[in-house]
Amino acid sequence: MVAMPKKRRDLPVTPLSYPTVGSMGKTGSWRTFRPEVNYSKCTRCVLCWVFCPDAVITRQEDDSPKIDYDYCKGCGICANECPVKAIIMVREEE
Amino acid sequence: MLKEIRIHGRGGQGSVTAAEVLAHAAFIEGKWVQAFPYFGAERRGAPVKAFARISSAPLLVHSQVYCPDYVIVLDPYLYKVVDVTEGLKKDGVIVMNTKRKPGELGLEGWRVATVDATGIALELNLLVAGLPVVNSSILGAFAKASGEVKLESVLQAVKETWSGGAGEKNARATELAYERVVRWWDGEG
Amino acid sequence: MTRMVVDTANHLAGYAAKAARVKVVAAYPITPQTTVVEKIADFVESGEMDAEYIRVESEHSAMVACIGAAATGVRTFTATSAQGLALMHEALHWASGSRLPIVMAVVNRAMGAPWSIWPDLSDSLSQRDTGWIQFYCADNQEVFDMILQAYKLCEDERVFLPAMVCLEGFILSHTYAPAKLPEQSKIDEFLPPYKCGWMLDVDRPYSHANLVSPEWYMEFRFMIQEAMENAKRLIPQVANDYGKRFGHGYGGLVERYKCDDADLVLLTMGTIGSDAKLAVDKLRQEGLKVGSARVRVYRPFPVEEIVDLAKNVRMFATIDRHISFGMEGFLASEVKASLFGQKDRPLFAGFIAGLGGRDVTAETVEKLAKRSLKWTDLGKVEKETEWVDLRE
Amino acid sequence: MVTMKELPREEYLLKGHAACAGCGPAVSLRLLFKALGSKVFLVVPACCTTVIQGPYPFTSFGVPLQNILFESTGAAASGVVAALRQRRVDDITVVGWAGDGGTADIGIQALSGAAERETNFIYICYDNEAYGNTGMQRSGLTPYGAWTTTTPSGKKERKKDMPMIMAAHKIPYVATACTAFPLDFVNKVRKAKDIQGTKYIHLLAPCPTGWRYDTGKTIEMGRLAVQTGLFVLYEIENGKFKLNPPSDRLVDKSKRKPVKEYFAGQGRFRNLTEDDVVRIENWVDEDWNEYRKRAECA
Repeated sequence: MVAMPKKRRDLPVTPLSYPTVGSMGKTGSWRTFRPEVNYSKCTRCVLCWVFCPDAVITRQEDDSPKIDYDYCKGCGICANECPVKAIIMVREEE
Repeated sequence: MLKEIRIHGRGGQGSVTAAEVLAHAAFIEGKWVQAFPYFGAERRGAPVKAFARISSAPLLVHSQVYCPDYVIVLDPYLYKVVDVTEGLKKDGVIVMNTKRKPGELGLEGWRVATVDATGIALELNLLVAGLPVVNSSILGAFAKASGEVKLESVLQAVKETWSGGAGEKNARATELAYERVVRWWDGEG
Repeated sequence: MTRMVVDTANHLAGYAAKAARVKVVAAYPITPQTTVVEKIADFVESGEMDAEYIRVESEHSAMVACIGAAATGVRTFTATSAQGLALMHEALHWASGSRLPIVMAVVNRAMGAPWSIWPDLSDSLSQRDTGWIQFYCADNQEVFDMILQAYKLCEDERVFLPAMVCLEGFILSHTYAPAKLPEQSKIDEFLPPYKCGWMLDVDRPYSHANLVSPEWYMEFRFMIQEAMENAKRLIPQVANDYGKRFGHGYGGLVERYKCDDADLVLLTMGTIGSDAKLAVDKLRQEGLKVGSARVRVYRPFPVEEIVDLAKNVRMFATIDRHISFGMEGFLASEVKASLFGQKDRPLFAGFIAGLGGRDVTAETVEKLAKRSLKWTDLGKVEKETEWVDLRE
Repeated sequence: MVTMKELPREEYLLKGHAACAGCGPAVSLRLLFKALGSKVFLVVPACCTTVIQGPYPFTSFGVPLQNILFESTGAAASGVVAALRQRRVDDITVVGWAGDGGTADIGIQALSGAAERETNFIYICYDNEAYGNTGMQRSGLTPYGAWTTTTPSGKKERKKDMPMIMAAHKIPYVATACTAFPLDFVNKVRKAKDIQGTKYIHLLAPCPTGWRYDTGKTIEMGRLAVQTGLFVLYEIENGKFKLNPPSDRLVDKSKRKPVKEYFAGQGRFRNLTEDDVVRIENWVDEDWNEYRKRAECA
């Protein structure tokens, strides 16, 4: 994790930015609908993982998807692309 | 002592190279030198000018040459369209590639040295793109007529500029011009 | 062994790039810069120079290719003139903001319209605020020396900025004159391998120059200003080091000539500063107390040197080969700004001369000096900005 | 040919980045790194990817990334490639990653120069058919009829044929790809990696923000673009043209879906008239005649 500079002397000579998970913060807060996986329907085809723009789906040991809700923006591509409709978009709870 | 030289030629005749070879020859003798073209676009065939300065002290001057001590004319017909005497010092010398005498060139009253550099080039078959090369030979004539540089220095500079056979041929032209130049004010003519 | 050569300033710029062991050259041809890159092309093709010469399709790309190469960890060089430099403008900011020590020869040429291929300083001076160090040369030797010194300075971690080494088109670029070339092994000792504050690296990946919010942008700008101040301090040191090693060489911020007891000091940049010495000698022979000072470094501007120079002088006159339309010559403005806080300021006159290649001779300078001396005696300047030899 | 499951699990576009929800280019960036791994220098001009990185001192990219001026991707890559060669480094792939404006409009000169110089790099134009980063203004790659903020009633001119412009440079590899066909894209990038010289990949990357469709439909839009024959998947390797699946099955017009299906799903085409649709259909037919001839020649 990159530390936020506090003083001028913390700065590099020119802006160099280091790889960070959450460079834009916890983008899960952007979501209106959340994808939910029905693991009994899931065929482990990994398409949801391939097409996720936000790299928030990881392939588990058995190739089933695991969604990181801290960063998932809720775009719905995974639900739209799932060939067996094992992912559905549900409204975020208040 | 500062000596300023102006060279008149046509684009493609190697006026700038002549100025550089001359400066190089003087440099070999330990002088401070400059050589530069008339600042502008050079076009093949059109009248062009180049300049050289030879000095015993470092050169601070960077302006163009307005009152030369010497004028070198590479082209025998140029005097008809260009005033080669412009700004030339009263006791200045004109070194010209021509078969004619000063009286036939309208240069009465000036110290004129002539040499048939074109003839030398044809004699030696010293041609580039079908045209006689006169810039190396005229410097031999200049060395003799002016006494500002030694023939050996010019020959060395010529050989450093053109390598191999071309260098030898150019150097031969320089030598021939040195031998054949006529200084009309010495009563040689 | 130091070697003497006779060659044009443009070719000497090529020799300097080779001597600096530049690894990537990216350039686009423009009169009167062309012979710089032709020389380098010869060196690269003959194998005398172990470098890549990228024959880019524009000056903008020339500067960006240098940025890409410098960011990938190698020493870079380019050269341009006038419109080419103007086309680079955007990338000049990117180079300094990226803190890459790129060195560029600027062969000064007047800006169009109308077309002009002749020299004045309007091309490089109008790049004043791009964060580039700017050196101005007065002869061929200085061009060679300053390119090497520029690398040494720019790659110092206290600086890490790019630099322009400016030389006037034709007056220097195409003028063949003697220069000393030091031995390569000694140059290598003076100028160690390329150093930069950062470079692209797969083992330590980062994004360079992504979006910086208002929270931090200003600090990065301040660091460039600090680097410029550091450069001002280091330029004389680099020059001293160079002089000691090679027994010759230009350096320093301002070159003073017979200024110690002078009533009038003529302030110049570039080759006019050389001809001004001839004028000063002539005037001194007439018993007139005139000196000249050539501003060699325009950015960072040598404010302290100007203040120091002003101490015992009754009058300053600047000769600008440039005009900032709607104001005056850049040198005039900078000199006056430098002196604003001083109590006893000398009288001041600014002359605009030599635009678009109009010749400025020692006689011209002498004439300006005499006019200025008249004003010195009067205690009053009759015309603060005057265009020299302007037709009625 | 790689399969979906064979794609590596490593991510070099890190989660929590700043792309819009449903961003086609973001999907494509993940695929790019799955094709190349981490030994990549990325050169990125002003474009959406500038923003996707997030602000200093953070970046969502796990590979070295040089941000560079809008019009200069080809030139910057030329410098990087030359420097790497001087440093005798030969295991790093240099990738120029630029949007449609940065490629076909302001950046075409630098790209053309780099290609003519046979610069050894992969250039990928991720085409979302407008200036997305500045809020969807028309570019030279915006298609006929599409709404943008600077063509409020729809663009009146056709899209430039950028991949064919690059093919005219006689570079060794030109290919088209689309976010909706990930394996095709990955295979093309991997193929390009092993070819010496300039490689150009034109990637259609749907953009929900600019094209005005639901964020979940990014892949669907890409698929329709190809299935209707509006966007064609092909590669030109050493001058040899080849249609790739599924475009290779679409020479026969009856196999192509009606273009209307593609337009209907996108708000940006809401101003298209029936005449416009007919005109576009005719253009598609003309284009396919050309593709058919090229495919037959090869």
